Amino acid sequence: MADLFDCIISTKQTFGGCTELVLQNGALAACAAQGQFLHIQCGDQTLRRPISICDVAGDSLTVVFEVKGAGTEWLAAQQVGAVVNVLGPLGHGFPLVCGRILVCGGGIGVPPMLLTAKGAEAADAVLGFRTASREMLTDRFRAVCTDVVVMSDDGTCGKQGFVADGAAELLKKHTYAAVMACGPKIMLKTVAQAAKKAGVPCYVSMEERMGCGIGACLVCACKTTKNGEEGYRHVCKDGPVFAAEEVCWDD
Amino acid sequence: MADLFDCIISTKQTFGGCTELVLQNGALAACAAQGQFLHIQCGDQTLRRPISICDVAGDSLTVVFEVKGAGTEWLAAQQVGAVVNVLGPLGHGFPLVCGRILVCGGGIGVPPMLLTAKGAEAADAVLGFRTASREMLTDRFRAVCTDVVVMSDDGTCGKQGFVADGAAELLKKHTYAAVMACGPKIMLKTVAQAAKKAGVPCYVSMEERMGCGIGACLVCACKTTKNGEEGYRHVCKDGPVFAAEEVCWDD
Amino acid sequence: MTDLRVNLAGVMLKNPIVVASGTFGFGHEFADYYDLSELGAICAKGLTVAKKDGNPPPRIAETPSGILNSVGLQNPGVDYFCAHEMPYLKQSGTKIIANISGNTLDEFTELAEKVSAAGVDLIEVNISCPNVKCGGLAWGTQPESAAAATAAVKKAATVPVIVKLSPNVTDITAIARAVEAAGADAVSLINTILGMRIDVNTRRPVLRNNMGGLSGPAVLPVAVRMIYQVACAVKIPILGMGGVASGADAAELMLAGATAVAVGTALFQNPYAPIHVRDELQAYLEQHNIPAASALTGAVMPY
Amino acid sequence: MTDLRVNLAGVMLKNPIVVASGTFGFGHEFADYYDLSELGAICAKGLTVAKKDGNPPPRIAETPSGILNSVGLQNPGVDYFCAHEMPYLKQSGTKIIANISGNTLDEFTELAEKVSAAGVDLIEVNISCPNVKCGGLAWGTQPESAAAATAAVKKAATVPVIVKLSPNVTDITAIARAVEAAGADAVSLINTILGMRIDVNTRRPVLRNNMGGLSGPAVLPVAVRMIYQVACAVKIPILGMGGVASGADAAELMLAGATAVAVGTALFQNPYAPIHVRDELQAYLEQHNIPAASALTGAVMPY
Ligand SMILES: Cc1cc2nc3c(=O)[nH]c(=O)nc-3n(C[C@H](O)[C@H](O)[C@H](O)COP(=O)(O)OP(=O)(O)OC[C@H]3O[C@@H](n4cnc5c(N)ncnc54)[C@H](O)[C@@H]3O)c2cc1C
Ligand SMILES: Cc1cc2nc3c(=O)[nH]c(=O)nc-3n(C[C@H](O)[C@H](O)[C@H](O)COP(=O)(O)OP(=O)(O)OC[C@H]3O[C@@H](n4cnc5c(N)ncnc54)[C@H](O)[C@@H]3O)c2cc1C
Ligand SMILES: Cc1cc2nc3c(=O)[nH]c(=O)nc-3n(C[C@H](O)[C@H](O)[C@H](O)COP(=O)(O)O)c2cc1C
Ligand SMILES: Cc1cc2nc3c(=O)[nH]c(=O)nc-3n(C[C@H](O)[C@H](O)[C@H](O)COP(=O)(O)O)c2cc1C
Ligand code: FES
Ligand code: FES
Repeated sequence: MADLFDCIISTKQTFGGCTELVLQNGALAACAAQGQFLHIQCGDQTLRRPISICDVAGDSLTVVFEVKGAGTEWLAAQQVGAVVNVLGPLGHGFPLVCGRILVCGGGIGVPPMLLTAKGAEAADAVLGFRTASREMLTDRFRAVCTDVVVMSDDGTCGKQGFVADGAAELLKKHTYAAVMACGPKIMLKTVAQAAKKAGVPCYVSMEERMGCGIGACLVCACKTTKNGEEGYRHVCKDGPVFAAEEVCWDD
Repeated sequence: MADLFDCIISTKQTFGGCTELVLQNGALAACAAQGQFLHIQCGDQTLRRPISICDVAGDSLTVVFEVKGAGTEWLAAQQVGAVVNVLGPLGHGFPLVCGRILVCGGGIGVPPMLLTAKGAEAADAVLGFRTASREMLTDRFRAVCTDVVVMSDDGTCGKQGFVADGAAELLKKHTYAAVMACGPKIMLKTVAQAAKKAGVPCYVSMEERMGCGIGACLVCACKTTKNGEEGYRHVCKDGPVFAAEEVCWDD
Repeated sequence: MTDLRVNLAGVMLKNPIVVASGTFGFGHEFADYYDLSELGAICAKGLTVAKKDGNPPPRIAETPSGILNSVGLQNPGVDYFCAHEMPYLKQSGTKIIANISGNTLDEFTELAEKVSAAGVDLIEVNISCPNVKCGGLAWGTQPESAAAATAAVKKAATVPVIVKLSPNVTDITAIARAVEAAGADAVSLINTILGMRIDVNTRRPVLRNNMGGLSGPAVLPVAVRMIYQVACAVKIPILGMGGVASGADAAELMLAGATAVAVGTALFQNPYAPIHVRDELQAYLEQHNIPAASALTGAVMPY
Repeated sequence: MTDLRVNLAGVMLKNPIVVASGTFGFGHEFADYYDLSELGAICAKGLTVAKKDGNPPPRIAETPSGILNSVGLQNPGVDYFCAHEMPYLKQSGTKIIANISGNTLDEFTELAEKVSAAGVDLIEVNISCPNVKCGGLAWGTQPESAAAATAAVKKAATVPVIVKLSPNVTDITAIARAVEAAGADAVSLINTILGMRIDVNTRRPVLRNNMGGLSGPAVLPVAVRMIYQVACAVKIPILGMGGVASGADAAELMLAGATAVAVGTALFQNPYAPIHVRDELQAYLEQHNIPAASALTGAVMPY
């Protein structure tokens, strides 16, 4: 169950402009599920930072993140052996579905899709990057997916184009039980459109600034429609994963 | 001249309930004088912490301090090899006088008297501690002083009694050019009285909470009388060392 | 044995540590971490007559040692609260404070009646929310309107009434005296200080609502000052809050004049914060040989 | 080449970075660290007609991301300043702002005359010092008295007049509008927020004066909010301050509406702070291809 855990950093690498940390904590790893996130204390920042779980193996969890501001800068500066305090695993992740799924990741939205792909009966992946130097984790996706399509904005790796383009192509080729996506809002929206066109259920992982991370403070609002009623649900508890058709995209 | 300096901690020990750090910085060491202090950045505390210079040798400066709150706690947690940022050397220290001097230190006021004793033609010392487990640096004083009298509140080390008692005794035995003292205010006051009785000039190192450390913000006020006029002077710039007869003791 | 109990306007709390309105939801989320009966009281999320969606996101921004929020009183409405949240809260083993916000005096009356009937132990009247267009802060910046809201609630309430004061005023003692005269059984302070952050890269305010309320350790010295001022000005007890993150912080607010202390923003760094604050407060009392927490209230020795 | 110059009420500053009154003395101490001509302007320590000793120590307390001070306007008096400090400041190669504090309107007039005659470039009227018993904050909390002080200074001053506003008010725009109507050429904000700390071991306030003024990064979000509000309410330029510790902070205050920005408390951690802030601001402007610092003023895009 979600709780506070001290994790030791066991390995650290950088790739694709991101930092990967492997965190050791058996109790935490034991209850982590695909699409959930960790709320990480970064030095003495007033707020924790939400970072998705990229992978889980035995006693360890992997997170991959980009340095954006003071919090991620602190986290990226931690060395192997350091202890980081984590609240988690949090949130409502990607559903477990029967059958073949399509995972779509864009940029820093790529890492969380790895555990999701691994958990599926069968999976294909579309991974989008700005440019070749930002490409990451494609090997690990190839190890667990059947088809892996890499897209880039500038054509320097994989095919030039958007993730939704790649998704539309695969949706024509195969029959999927679901599409699961994480990335920039515009990517999620276009992937959701492609899935809808193909008549496949789509789940998307949303981002919003967070306070408590556990559903109590109501700051991480995301406008959704549920049972015909429009209103705010909360990324940290109701999400981060929502059914794409429930998300109000133009809010 | 005073400036900002990064210093590497080259050695660290604890004794008498205090932490001793030896800081490496040649430029800083080159301009440090007895009775001056360093304004040390302790982690991300809003304010620096003033700590007296205990000793200077070659490229290194020694500071000895007690953990009181968050700032000194941070400082005491730093390890050999860590870098601390120092503004200094600051303040107006003990004067250089010709002849034999008596240095008096009480508790955490003991360390700053070491460099002062070393700088004199000849020196005796009275060092006061609460109890035996707080005793410190007496060997180092013995190496540079003729008479070293240790006093303790509870008689567990040296003689039982106050620093002023020991000072009064030595003032009877020898002729001094000056008495120099650092310690709690009540000790400074009583030492100053003893010196006055003996007709010997006395200099005392005062403490006050500080902001800038360089004389600009006027927070570190100490009431003194100078040329007959009572008013606030500033511990960081006019002091920390003042002529004892100028200090308004009962303020 | 240290006696941690405190009497807040006639209601005995088993310890002085309360959780602040809006930072603890209706308690469910924290029950996964500890037994809610450990708390002195739970102050529930602010309620309005009708369900309220709150402001669009982003609703939170970080500031040095603090945060800004602009939730805007999102809540399911008082009826939902009474029907669906109170049954759970009632059996939580601690005292329940309802926090209510009206746009009109009639709404305050309605809210007070309904939460009283639902069995809350205390009512906190929010006349200080900076994040809503009508109501909220508008009530709390003038003695007259603050007194009017207090009187409306008092008339309808069957339990003691706490009025929550805003720090965004020239003279908080004037407001405190006005609500005391209007019958308030206690005051709570401080609500958040109005603030703003701008993202220098996008030139956009960080909050979609442009401004928001500042809370967290950054505001602690303002809370201490205002509690001290109000304690000197009124006789009714004070529920203190603003930046409390440790037992020492809680003791500081109590010394300034608070009878009990709420923990809010600190919950975002650590859901166990109120439990730690309580334990640290107890250790502080033991260390100083103070037999009862209540002895701290107003015990500062000013110069 | 980025143009860092800004025009503050008719006075051209070579860059927007000013040092805040009370945190820079009369400049001497910092001349050991850098050439004072690097600064946009120096705002000197607050002056009164007669020499003032200030409050007894301790005068400073630390708070989360901030400090409290209760210096209480210690200064050598305006005559000493004009005779002994102005000659030095005048040749420092930067603009000089005198900060003046009167107990009566006559004192404001006298102060304005004297510092004008001594050749300062601008006058800052302090109607917001929380640390003195008479004068100070008392002027700044009501539109009428704020306007009266402004008018008295304006009548006597031969240089542009900036009125320094207090954040300890319910509606800062009302005060800003009042001083604008009374002839102020600019406003500066924020002065310190009244706060207090208590030592839980001694039960004594940390400050001998019990209360003091809060400054430093903790107050930045309040400064941004008030600058934004005032910029929307008046046409005169704003000298912004409150918690600035980096070029991004300075840019944030400028986007909110400030023409120039003062650095105060940050000097206590680093005497080079204003130089670093200026360099970081310049780097920010270059990185965003903004040719002139003045383009930032009020350029926030509110929702
Ligand atoms: C559910 C979830 C999962 C995430 N997973 C990842 C991940 O796996 N890898 C990764 O690199 N990033 C991830 N992010 C984004 C990550 O949280 C932000 O990049 C990070 O919080 C920025 O912190 P900072 O201190 O570096 O930046 P600052 O801008 O200094 O942060 C200031 C405040 O804004 C918040 N904030 C800033 N950007 C975001 C954002 N995009 N989303 C939410 N809050 C933000 C911070 O948490 C902090 O409270 C995720 C966000 C969410 C909501
Ligand atoms: C000129 C001078 C020289 C000093 N030399 C030494 C020394 O060599 N060894 C040593 O152990 N101590 C020395 N002190 C005292 C030392 O500065 C304080 O113990 C230290 O600042 C406490 O910081 P803190 O964060 O641990 O405590 P906190 O109480 O958390 O500090 C809070 C604030 O109060 C200030 N403060 C607290 N106590 C004092 C104090 N006694 N004097 C001045 N400011 C204080 C801190 O600097 C800080 O700004 C000296 C003080 C002065 C003025
Ligand atoms: C996210 C958030 C939501 C809040 N919602 C309410 C509310 O609904 N009603 C209310 O009276 N105060 C509300 N507050 C104010 C807090 O109850 C408290 O007064 C304030 O945050 C100061 O305490 P703190 O610094 O410990 O958080 C809210 C504060 C936060 C941070
Ligand atoms: C020690 C100290 C002394 C101050 N003295 C004065 C003063 O004499 N006159 C004045 O108008 N403001 C004075 N101020 C207020 C500052 O000029 C400034 O408005 C405030 O500190 C906010 O800026 P900061 O957060 O950058 O320090 C003083 C502030 C401090 C910290
Ligand atoms: S972050 Fe608190 S409810 Fe989501
Ligand atoms: S600390 Fe600023 S004048 Fe002494």
